[in-house]
Amino acid sequence: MAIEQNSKLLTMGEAIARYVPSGSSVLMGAAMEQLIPFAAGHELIRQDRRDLTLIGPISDILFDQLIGAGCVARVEAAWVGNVSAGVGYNLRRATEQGVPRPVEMIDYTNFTVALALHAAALGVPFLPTRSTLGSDVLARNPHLVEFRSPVGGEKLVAVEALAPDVAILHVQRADAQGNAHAWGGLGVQIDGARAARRVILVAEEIVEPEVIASDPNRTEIPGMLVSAVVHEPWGAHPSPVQGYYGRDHAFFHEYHERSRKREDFENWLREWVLGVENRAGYLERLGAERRGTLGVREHAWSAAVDFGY
Amino acid sequence: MAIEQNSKLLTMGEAIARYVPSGSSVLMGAAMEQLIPFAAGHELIRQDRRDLTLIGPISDILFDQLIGAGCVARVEAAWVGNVSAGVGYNLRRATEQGVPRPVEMIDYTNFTVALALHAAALGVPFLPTRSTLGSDVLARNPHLVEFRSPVGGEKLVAVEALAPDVAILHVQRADAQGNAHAWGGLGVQIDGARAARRVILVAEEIVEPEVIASDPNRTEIPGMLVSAVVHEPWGAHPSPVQGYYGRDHAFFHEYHERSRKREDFENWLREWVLGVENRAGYLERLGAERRGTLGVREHAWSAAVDFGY
Amino acid sequence: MRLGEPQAEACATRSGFTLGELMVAAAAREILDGEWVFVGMRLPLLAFLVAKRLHAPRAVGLYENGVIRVDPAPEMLYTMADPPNQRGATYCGEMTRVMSLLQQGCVDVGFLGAAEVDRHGNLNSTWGRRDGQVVRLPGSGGAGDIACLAKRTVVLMAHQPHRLVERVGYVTSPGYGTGGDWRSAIGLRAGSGPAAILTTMGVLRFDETGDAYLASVHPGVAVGQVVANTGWKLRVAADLGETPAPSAAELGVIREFDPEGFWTRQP
Amino acid sequence: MRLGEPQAEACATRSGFTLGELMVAAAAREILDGEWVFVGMRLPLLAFLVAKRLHAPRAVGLYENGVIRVDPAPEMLYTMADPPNQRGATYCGEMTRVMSLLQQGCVDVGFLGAAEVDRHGNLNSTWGRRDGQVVRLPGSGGAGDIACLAKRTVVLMAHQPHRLVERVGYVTSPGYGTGGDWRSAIGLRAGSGPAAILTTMGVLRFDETGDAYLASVHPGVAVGQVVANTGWKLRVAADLGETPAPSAAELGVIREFDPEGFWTRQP
Repeated sequence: MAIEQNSKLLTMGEAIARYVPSGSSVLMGAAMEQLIPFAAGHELIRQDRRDLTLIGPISDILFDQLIGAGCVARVEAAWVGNVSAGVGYNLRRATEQGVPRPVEMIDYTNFTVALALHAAALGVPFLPTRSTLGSDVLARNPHLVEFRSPVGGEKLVAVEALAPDVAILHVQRADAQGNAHAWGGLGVQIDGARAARRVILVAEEIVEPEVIASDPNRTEIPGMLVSAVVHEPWGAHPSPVQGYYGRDHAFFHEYHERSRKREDFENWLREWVLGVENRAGYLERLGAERRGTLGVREHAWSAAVDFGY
Repeated sequence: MAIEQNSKLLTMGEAIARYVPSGSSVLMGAAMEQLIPFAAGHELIRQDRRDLTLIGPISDILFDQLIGAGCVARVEAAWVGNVSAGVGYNLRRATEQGVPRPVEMIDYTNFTVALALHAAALGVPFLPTRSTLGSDVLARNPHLVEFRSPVGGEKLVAVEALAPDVAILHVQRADAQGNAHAWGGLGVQIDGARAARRVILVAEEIVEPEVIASDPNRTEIPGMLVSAVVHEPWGAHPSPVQGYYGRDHAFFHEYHERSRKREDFENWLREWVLGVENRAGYLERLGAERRGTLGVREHAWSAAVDFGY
Repeated sequence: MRLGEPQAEACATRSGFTLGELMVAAAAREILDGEWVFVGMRLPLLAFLVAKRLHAPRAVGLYENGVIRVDPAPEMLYTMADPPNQRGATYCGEMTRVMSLLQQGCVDVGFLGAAEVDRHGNLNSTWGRRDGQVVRLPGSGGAGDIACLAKRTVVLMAHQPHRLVERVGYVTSPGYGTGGDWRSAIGLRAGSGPAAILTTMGVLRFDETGDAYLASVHPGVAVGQVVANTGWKLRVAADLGETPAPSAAELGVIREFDPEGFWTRQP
Repeated sequence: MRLGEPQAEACATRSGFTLGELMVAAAAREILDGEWVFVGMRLPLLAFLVAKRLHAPRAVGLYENGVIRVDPAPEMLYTMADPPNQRGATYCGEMTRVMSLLQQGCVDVGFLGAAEVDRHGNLNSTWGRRDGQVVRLPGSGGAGDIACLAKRTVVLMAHQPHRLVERVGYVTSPGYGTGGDWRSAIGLRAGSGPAAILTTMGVLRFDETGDAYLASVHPGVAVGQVVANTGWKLRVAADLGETPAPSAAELGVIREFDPEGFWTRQP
């Protein structure tokens, strides 16, 4: 496997154009409710990607938006909705009425999504678990198979390895080679980076390689696994990024109201996605004042560790 | 599972007396060639523990010393010897001649030790791997079982979960509750802490809880898993501790020469273990000058991250 | 994510507390001191805070996004990944590191919500049915994992006849299955399973066969009203009591952390 | 750990380099640019440095203690956990994170040593036999994993008749088993296996049936000497060559990092 030592920096438009064709399976929202790559999801919509398979434990409202925009053929996830406000109306319309198009649901639990990615990251065809025994998640998901343990003979579930075509992962900071530092709750992000065939890294900040290399224990996503690095400040809004901005709770509730009816959602989509050229346009629409209310009010720096000798 | 909020600080003597009876299975050397808990191993010898099962990927010379001291009935490991100097003579005498007592060897590879602990940490009876297929490690280790994958049908090896009675883990710093920060290569230390029934943590420094809590992503060993915390500076000598002291290569080579013959080893053991009361006595014998040559000459501090909001 | 919990209604009672507050207090009492708790979202977020402050100071909170907290977050949370829940945490990192403790059997109690529950405590939060139409719900999130792997679970639900049903149409999160020794027969740990269903009308518990019965009614709620709003013939405990009202101390903590009543719809 | 490699002897040659230096240079040439390399201990530690500096600047080094390095350590290493190998690393952390890349099939080449090797490249570093007595060796370390999971392996050995044997007494690290399609039949990836055995006398390679033959002899070594010191009837390549001597550039790097000749026993 060859690594490229030139810079991997691309614009979001270039990265999506180059690495996420229609029909791809895409892992997003890997860190759960923080670090959700909304900017990348919106670019997928603008570039009119079709027949995507979305993979993730939960996605907060990002998957609902992509489903409503008609980009999605299949969802392999544990949960799709609006974490603080309730259901995802686009998910309901797609699955109940086929609007704007039918979407196939392959239901997992959070842990079985995590284990499917962990299996791919470990390079084995499956991992065993006791979770989902007795459930219809197990009964209906073809990638979960009941079997007898070769050790001890007890009933277990085999979770088939899941290797997304591409993982789009938002992080706090990275160098131009894609060596990345992320912190806070990381959900399945680390295994996701190792499970996927390609990684598009989206970073709040691009820093000198020396900053990343000063703390290799935090470099859980090494650049050798990364195909493209996109510098996209505020690219995770309205989800939070620890140390950079908080969660824009109101935005989630506004979306909830404005996605209840199809027509209202189409207006929302035009306003926030189709009607802006890129993330800069989105941020302009969001406004500096609103961003100001979400910024860091009190820093809380980690204590350093010494790699000296 | 209850946690105790009082301090868990004990002396090494107290911790070994309380938590490691004869007959225990003990994980040590989990971080490979650094952070080896030599101080704890020497206390096991002084307290005359018998019939121990030693677990670890490799242990550098610590397992050889415990075997030579007659503490060990069984070794479940991937490698026992002297990393920079060669074989372990006490291992050879014990396995070839039963001197000072016979030791049963259950041979693993590094990765299968890691997976055995990872299985216990994950709470499943086994994990699958492709490693050891076709080897006599697989043929002779009863905890490695060939089977057919329930997904895809290929040949795989089931690595049985391995839960040590106690893991003795050396770290750079911890608070009195056992919330710990360790850095550098960590081998199987994180899974080891989660796989074991009890954890004895040995720390170079005891710090205020706020120092640890300032960086929860580095707290891979949370205090809720820890039974005892021992403050033992230089407790890993002659192995290195990143940011604290380097590897005392000469010590390993001296040991190599002085363990070649049984009688010489007995003298070595009296000099460095039985003839000193505790780690303070060992360090006094080692001398300030020798320690000075191993200390940090150039600090290399990690860049901070911001947990603020 | 464990959504589908009742949007606890803003029905102030004569006693000066809301139904949401009553449910939070009842949930808090399900947490014993020193226990490891899979906290979940919404009302249980507050219940954990109440328990920690009042009667379970040594409880540990586990969050499936990859967070463990011995000291609870200092602020109201909308999601478990809100920055106040990550700063100062005992651990932040991977979901698998937290879920593995659950699978080891270390987690004493987990809180769950759902769109439907049945008499054996099985939960549906995936595919519902309303007025003969299929309804797509958000899905399991971590609920199915907690239902399978925690020592015991506590369910929070709005009490409506179409939500408390004889048999759920889809088992997202297994309770006692079809009752009896179903859980151990299916491969789940013996002794695990739902401990209580806290509804907007009362508290249901389970007998040794895994069948639910009404253990207490909330203040001002009639037994007949509960039975009429349950989709199966609900048995009533011989020693049926009234769910204790939240104490002043409990209300104090709830209102300190949720002054706007976001989760409890305080009037 | 992959010990059991030859303590490369301090036999200075007429040409001004040691046998150890020759072997390091030969090992370095087995690393192609851009490859992911499981580096191992002793001579390969130096070989990786030579390759990175001279012909494989984009190679990546993986170390089973949980370290990955794009930029090699700036100093001589005695073990992979020496502080210079951890400071400034691309990644530090868990063994499993590194071994999982190996198991995924991402690692191009891994270096191995052993006490015994046989004609099919199977290695023994666990239970040996000398003068009719059982000898306990250190064991696999990571060698068995690398032998099973890397795309190809390179073995470094002292060339002695009791170490190059017809069939090893214990297979710690599988090579081509009994030859032919043994590896894929046993469940290992087709196309993987040993690429070369670099001994103190020459370089052995494998034909398509997985049987070793002598591909080159080191400067000053006679073919008959090699055959006589091999425990099976060793075939000799029709186009047998001489192992190229280390270049001045190769010697420069080796001596820069190991000025005392700790690993190469420079006279």
